[in-house]
Amino acid sequence: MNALQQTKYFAGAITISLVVSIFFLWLVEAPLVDTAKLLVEGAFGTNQRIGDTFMIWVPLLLASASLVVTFSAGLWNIGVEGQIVAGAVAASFVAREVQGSTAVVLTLMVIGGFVGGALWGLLVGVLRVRGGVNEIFGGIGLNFVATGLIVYLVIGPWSRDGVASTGGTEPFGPQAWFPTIDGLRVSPLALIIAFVALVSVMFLLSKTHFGLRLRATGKNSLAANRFGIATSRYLLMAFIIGGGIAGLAGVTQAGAVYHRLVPSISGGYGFLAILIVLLARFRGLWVIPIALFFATIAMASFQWQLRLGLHSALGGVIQGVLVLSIVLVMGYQEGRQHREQSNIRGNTAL
Amino acid sequence: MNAATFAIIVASATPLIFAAIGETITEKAGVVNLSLDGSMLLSAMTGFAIAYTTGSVELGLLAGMATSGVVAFVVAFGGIRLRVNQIAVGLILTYFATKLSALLGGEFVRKPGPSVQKMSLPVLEDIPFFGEILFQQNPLVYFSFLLIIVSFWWIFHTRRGLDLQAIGERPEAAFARGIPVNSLRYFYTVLGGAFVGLGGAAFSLDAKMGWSEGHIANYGWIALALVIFGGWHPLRVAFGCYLFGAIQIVALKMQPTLPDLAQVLPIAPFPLMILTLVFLNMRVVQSFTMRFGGIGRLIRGTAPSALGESFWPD
Amino acid sequence: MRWKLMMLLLPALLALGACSSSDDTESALTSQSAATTVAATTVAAVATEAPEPFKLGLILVGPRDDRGYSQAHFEGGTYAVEKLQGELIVVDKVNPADSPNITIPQIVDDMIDQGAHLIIATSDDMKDGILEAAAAHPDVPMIHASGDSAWADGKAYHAELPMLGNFFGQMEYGKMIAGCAAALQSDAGKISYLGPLINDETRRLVSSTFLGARHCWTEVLGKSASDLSFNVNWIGFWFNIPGFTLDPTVVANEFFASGTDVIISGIDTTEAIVEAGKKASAGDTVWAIPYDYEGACAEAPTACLGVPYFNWGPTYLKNAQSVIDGEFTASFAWIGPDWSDINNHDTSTIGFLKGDGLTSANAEKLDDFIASLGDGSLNLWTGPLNFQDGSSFLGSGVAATDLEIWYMPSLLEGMEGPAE
Amino acid sequence: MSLELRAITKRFGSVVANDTISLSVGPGEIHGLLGENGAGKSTLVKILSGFITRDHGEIELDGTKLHLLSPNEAVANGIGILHQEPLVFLPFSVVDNFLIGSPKEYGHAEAYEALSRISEQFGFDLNPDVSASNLSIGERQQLEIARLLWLGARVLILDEPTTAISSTQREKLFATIRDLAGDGMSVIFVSHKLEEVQELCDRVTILREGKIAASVDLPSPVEYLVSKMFGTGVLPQTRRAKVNGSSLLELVNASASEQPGQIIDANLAVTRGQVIGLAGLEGAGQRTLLRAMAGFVPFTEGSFRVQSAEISELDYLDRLGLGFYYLPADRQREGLVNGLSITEHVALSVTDQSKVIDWNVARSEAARRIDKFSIKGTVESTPESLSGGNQQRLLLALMPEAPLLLLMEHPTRGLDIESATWVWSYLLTLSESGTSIIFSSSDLEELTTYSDQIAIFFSGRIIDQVDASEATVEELGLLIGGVRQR
Repeated sequence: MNALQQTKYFAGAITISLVVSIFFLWLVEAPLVDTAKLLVEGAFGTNQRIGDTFMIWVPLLLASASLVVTFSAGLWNIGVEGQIVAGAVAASFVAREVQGSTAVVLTLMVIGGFVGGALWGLLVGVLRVRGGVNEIFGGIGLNFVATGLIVYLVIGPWSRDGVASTGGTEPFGPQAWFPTIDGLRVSPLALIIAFVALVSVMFLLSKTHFGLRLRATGKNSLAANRFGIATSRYLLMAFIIGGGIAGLAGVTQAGAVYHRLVPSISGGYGFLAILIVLLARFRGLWVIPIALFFATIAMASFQWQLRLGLHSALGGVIQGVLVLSIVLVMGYQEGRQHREQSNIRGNTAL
Repeated sequence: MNAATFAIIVASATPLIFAAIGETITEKAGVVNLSLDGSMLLSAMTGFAIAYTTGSVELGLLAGMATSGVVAFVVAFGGIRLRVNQIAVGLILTYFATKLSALLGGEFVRKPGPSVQKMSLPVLEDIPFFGEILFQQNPLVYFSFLLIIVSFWWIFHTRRGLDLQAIGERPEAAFARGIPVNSLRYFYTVLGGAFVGLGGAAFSLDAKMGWSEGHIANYGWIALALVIFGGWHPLRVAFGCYLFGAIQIVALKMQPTLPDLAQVLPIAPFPLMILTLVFLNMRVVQSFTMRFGGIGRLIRGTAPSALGESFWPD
Repeated sequence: MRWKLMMLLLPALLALGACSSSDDTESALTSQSAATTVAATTVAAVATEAPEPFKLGLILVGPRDDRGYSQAHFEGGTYAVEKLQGELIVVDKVNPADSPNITIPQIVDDMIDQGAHLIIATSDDMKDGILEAAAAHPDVPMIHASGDSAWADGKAYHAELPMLGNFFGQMEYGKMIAGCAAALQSDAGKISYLGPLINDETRRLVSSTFLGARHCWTEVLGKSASDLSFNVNWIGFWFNIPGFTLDPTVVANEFFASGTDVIISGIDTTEAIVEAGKKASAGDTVWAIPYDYEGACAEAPTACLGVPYFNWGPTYLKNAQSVIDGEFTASFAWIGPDWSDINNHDTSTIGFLKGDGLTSANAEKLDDFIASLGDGSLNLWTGPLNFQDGSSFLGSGVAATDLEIWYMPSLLEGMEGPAE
Repeated sequence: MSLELRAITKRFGSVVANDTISLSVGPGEIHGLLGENGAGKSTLVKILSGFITRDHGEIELDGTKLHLLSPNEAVANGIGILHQEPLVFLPFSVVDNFLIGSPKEYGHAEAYEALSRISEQFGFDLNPDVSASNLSIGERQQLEIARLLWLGARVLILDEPTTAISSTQREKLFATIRDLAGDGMSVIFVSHKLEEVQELCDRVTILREGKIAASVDLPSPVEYLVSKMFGTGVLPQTRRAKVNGSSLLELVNASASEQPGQIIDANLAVTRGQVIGLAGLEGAGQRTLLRAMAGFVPFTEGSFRVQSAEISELDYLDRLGLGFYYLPADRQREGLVNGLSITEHVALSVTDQSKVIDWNVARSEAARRIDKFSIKGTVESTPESLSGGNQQRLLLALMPEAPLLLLMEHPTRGLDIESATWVWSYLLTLSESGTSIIFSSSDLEELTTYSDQIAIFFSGRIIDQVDASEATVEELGLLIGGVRQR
């Protein structure tokens, strides 16, 4: 009965978001049919576009995988943006400083990016566990600090000769570019990294003792402690793993997309991934199609702008409508369920 | 720095003060409205659009207030009635409102429109030095002074203010004492949201006239950080706003000598917020500030205990 | 547009009651850019004869309606396709902050998909991307405006890209005129320059501004060079990106607070003139000189001393025509004004439109200055000129070469502000 | 004033928290409401405070029927409740606390005046300007009482007011209560402390499992009251052989304190396989002892040795490694993780060194334990879907096979008879195989039936230790009530 009810609510939420989205399309005078057609064509119309869609998919998958880890531990890791940036900075450092074959440089970039993101995540974790700074505000703060760091590097020590611009650094040498398949821009290596990361996260959480303990900590840290789990250590581990995976998104952004360090290297994907994970209700498997859908909308937004002259923010509005209606409606459904349960237990406030 | 520079600091901090004090009021009631950056943008857009269309700055400001008031209502409705996590709703609304402001504001980008006019206050403006800083400004700036004082007075020196603090501190106890917790939370969330919206509109109609995408320059996030830096105390929050304005000016002045660092200084509120929290959470500091009453509270600046937690009496 | 409906959406109107004002108060200030509010990218035209009209792809760094650099390009493109009865394909806001998931090669691919015959990347920031795209499509005509990849004598010549051309306007003249106008009108002799990022281009432009200002301050007004203060602050990018750049509004305000009475803008957007207008309407005697876009003074006409602007139309048209004629090859063009009438829309790439703020006496002096630039009697890039650090740039009587100007390595003596 | 409750009934799901509770309190009467935790006292208090609404029943104050749909209404009708944790807002000053929530439009001046007037009347020493966080619990209660009187309370209900206050403060509180009753106020004194009810109240109503077990005038014999408060006779009488195991652990002159609760100067020796019951009224120290032995509360004094090794410095995780195990009373909050299935709980509990879980093994292990422990559920069931009995079985199922020492709070509280019987037969098997068990209980029969030794707690001290085979329920009741007889 519960599942049926849930499905009913879910269908309702989808309907609401569709209606509202169509209203917005109508408002900006978007031709509905063409808009819908371009949604598919824009993302999958040509091989090149499929490749480009996958290119957006990669950081979304990575950032979402990162968030699945931290959310499982009961943490609101809004600092994911900063962890992406830290990963990109570390990878850029490798790309700029290390001479060697592509294999060596890329391997070091991946390792460096993971470590960079992990350290940045750990900082949020330590602030939370030892400094008493809630991870939400610590995370937001460190996002901006990371941006400050990248701006400083780009305009200062890593600036181009004679140039002081926040536009970005000099492109990396070719050994630091992720290899691509002929004619496409997407790097299969980046896709592989993203999938390996996501699958590892799903494996970690569902198949390992570590993951189970992490989830127990997230759901009820007091009871988890009674099972002999050193909960604060697990929280820190969640930040390290989550941060590291977010850092990988920074690596692919720097090494496979921009081929240089730019201040907006995270592309807002961390923030978008929060919406994806909320929509996926923190389940790794659901992240895959939802992230793909979000990538599709991002690609379509570009085509809508290019071919229909629609505003580039349209896609974002539709994403927002979708997530807002689903989270509100499903939250309401869950709240009701919760209330019924709390009544059963006679568990009242005071 | 001369008086004119201080006057700029005061003027440029004004939108931030509306937003940060608005959020302070909301958070005092125990609700966290994380949508600030988005709702300020949306308010900046509607405020400008309405003022541009009607030619009335006043209507624009009201429209801005109403816009963020509605966004705040969604946060409250989601958090209180629908029992959805306030953080989640806030983050989603941030994204949604940001994109919506860009989409709907497309037609108003960089159009010259009406703005709040300067209005020096007679007599007061002639006070040496301070007259120029404080009283050769515009009505919005004066209103921000008023808001700082009134919100401080309301929160800490009135009966209703006590109730406000009580529902953010121990909602179940407040409820047991007969305070309608959730109704008041709705009220203060929307009220705080309206001030946030005024901050947005103050941007597009005064501090940075006109509308363009991302117009409010992260001020929503900065306001959120300043609420924490300010320890949920209107006076300290306001101080934080002015400090931020001053840091920006310092950044400019530093550019010739330390150009790299100057570029980075605008993010200063965030590390400041974090360091402040870490500092105040240190045991030594806590026990030290506990010894002082009002001053201690000003320094200590603890979050309302029930911040972000929904209260369900049944 | 259904924007009145949009208003209904806005809770604002819930508070205000019904919206009374139904007529669109499109002001005179904005009427000239009606196209900018139209979202459709296809600007022209009735394709009567040619089955396939000429398609021009235009990549803009900022919004097409930024009242600055990007709008100037957009209108240049519009001009060209109207003349050719062609189509314009525009992607704007192409910068990592606004469009994180779009890269230049991606846009170029798509424009080629759509049948673009010529693609113009308009910003310095697009250098790496357009080089990558040109390498991927070596036979598609492309132009990187402001770049130097096709300049055989330049430092970054890419001989292997035969279809990637460059052009740029000699804005140095526009800037000299702007500098002169500022010096003529300034009472305090305190001129501040709101700079974007620091590179060769911006160094030579700000230096030109300084040369114009110093010339008119000392030679036209006969004042002492030491009484003229010329100060530069850089925001870090071509326009404001919150969090990444300094806020130009704050910078402009601080300029005024520290005694500046004329701000010359070097950034793509209009913050300087907006702030000057605000100050002026509050009774202060301050002015600003915006940049890039002919209509920029409209933001605050009385506070505007004039605007040096790009009139890209003729250049676009010429290049488009050469593509149509099959004659396009990569070339480097650094195009000066049409001195016979710098404000001729059909001939002059660089223009200067005097603003309402300039007194008529000063306007006359400025005309004389422009004339002397035009007839070659005055070359401000002539020695003796020293760099900021006192080292010699040009010996006495030596005129700078194009290379020396283009790759301006530092700022000039007498200017304050960082050079790199 | 007189308060009359008629057949108040409140259900939470299948649990009847208040089953047709009727009582009346006349003017000047101090009426005790006595019962163990979970007897239904706090539900009744919440109904009277308007916090929750009753399903059935009537409330009358001086002959007027009250709806009491909200706390507001309760306050307005003159029902004043002193909650167990006083409704004080710690960051605020005393006078601000005095004002919060007041429906009156008084300003600070009136508040100062009223506070000092009431303080003087009852001999309270409340500085209006200090922060409430500086007040002791007793002073916070005084503040609350003053506030309730100021608001015009006609009936005063005190919910467990003595839990966290010193004896001098308690004397002061009782004096105040007597003064108020002397003025004609109706008072309901809710407590699980028998001796206090005896000392203070004119009449007592005893609740057990949501029902009225007795309602008598005081004084009344202690053993009668205890027998009404505590359950008896639900468990089978399975006397067990006395064990003579080797010495396992020793607690010498140990003290510890937490909020709330303390133990002072406790001595306890446990041998292998021994079962020790901790008897006492709620809050007398049994819980603190169990938590201190488990490692959640540090010993401030004394020594705690296991097989002669001093372990008082070790924390919970270390002691877990030694073979200690702790089962809390609040099984859902502290014991089980809602949202995780039984299989996942099983996987969580195994001290398997491998990194990867073999879910097939875990599932079959879970199925085995479900079977062995007769849990009504599947391997996919989550704790929140299980009944209390099955939750307790699950907790036992998750325990390592043979712990060295099992510390357990209320092994059978809230359990049906079948589960309770099952639990004890399992625990006794454990003890026979060498596990020592220390448990607390408020069921005297349970204590005498299953323990080898019973330690009796009173006010934080172990006042006596008796051989269970020689103890009777009646004797135990007297000892718990603080009446020394032996």
